Amino acid sequence: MKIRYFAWLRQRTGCSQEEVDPPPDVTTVAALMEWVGRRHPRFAEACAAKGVVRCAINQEYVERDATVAASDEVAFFPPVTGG
Amino acid sequence: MKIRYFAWLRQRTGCSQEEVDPPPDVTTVAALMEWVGRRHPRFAEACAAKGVVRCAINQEYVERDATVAASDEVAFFPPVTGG
Amino acid sequence: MTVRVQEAPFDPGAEISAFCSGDPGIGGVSTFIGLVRDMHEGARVDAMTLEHYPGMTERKLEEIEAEARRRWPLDRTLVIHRFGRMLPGEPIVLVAAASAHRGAAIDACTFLIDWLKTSAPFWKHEEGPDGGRWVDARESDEQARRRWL
Amino acid sequence: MTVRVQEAPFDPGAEISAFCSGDPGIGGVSTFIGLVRDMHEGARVDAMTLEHYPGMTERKLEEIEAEARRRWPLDRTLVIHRFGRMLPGEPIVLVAAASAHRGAAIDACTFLIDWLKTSAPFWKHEEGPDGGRWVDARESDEQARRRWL
Repeated sequence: MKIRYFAWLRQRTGCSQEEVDPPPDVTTVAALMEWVGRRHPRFAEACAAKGVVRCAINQEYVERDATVAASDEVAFFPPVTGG
Repeated sequence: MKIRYFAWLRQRTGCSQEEVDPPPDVTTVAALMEWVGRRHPRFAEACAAKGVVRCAINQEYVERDATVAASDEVAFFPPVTGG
Repeated sequence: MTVRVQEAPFDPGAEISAFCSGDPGIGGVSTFIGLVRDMHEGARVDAMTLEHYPGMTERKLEEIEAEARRRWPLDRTLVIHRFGRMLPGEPIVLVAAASAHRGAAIDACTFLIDWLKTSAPFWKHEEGPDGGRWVDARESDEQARRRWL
Repeated sequence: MTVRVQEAPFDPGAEISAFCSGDPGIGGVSTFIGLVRDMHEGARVDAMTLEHYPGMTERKLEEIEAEARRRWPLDRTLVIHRFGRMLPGEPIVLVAAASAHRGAAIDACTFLIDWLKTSAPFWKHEEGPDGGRWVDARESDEQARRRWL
């Protein structure tokens, strides 16, 4: 599974993307966020603040209950501020 | 008094502006329109149709009951269609 | 704050580039450009002539612009309106509003064109295959104006 | 229907002049230009860097544009959005919508920028006298988006 991090979340994980292989019980975005939080404690801090971490799977916005698969590109980022 | 006509009202009076000297009892826009209608019968026709003839005195929109004076520049025109 | 009423064509892009430049306090610029269409109510339009009331036109446009600046915090405003004869595709009017934030710029620009349409003394005369005709005022323009009352 | 996501600067006026030209069926063109401001919430801004999500950005902008074209009868639409580092006064984004009538052009343009602000994956990082900081999302942008739901 490929995970990408953007903006200040990228600064918290220290990497813009990584290839990971989470255990089989990590099947949802919520579970993946917990698992990633164990790898990157400062990511876990951000997740503790409500509404701050957004997720996309294969470049589509998803909620916490969305299913993740090994072949997915998952992205975590703060609320967007373009325009 | 100077009267100016615009757009198809100008075509009905046959002139774009004229200097006139209406009698002293012509003190309102409504009275002036009647008086002008006697000079220009096709102007009177237009006035018979409701809401079609607009008036400005000294370049400000006015209603039928506004007062006209000999020194005024009065203009008659259809609803505006710019932009 | 600029109002120009002119017979000469203008280049909307060149005007807008100049309008956007030179003030780094501006965060948003909203513009509207009105152009001569080649069709109107199903009939071909070969040319359009805009008659106006010189003097009153400038006065009304300046009033409209002043009203926009009373209502919104604007850094700049611009109104350019042509008169005379023009061909399909040519710009007739450009309105623009600049502000620190986009909401004010967008609302002011919409206000400027809605208000201008119903109070600036211009009259459109179209030439087509069946000769010339004066364009009628549209009720939808009055409705657009009333949104701002 | 055009979406461009690019690092290079662009000239909004040149883009708009081209956008207005060549289709005499267009009666109204509405545009919005967003620019880098030299102040933000009272603090000086020396430069801004826009990070984006390559691929998803283009996809989202194309969805936004397609949605605008579903909602309004548009002849043309244009979205140009920069990424990378830029200085105060530089254009960040241009959206434009062209239609036979002004109401559709204005509403579509406002929709495009409101929707883009809340769904295109861009993140602003500002440099100022106290170093760098990430710009927070604004509740007013969410409110602007909800007008169109």
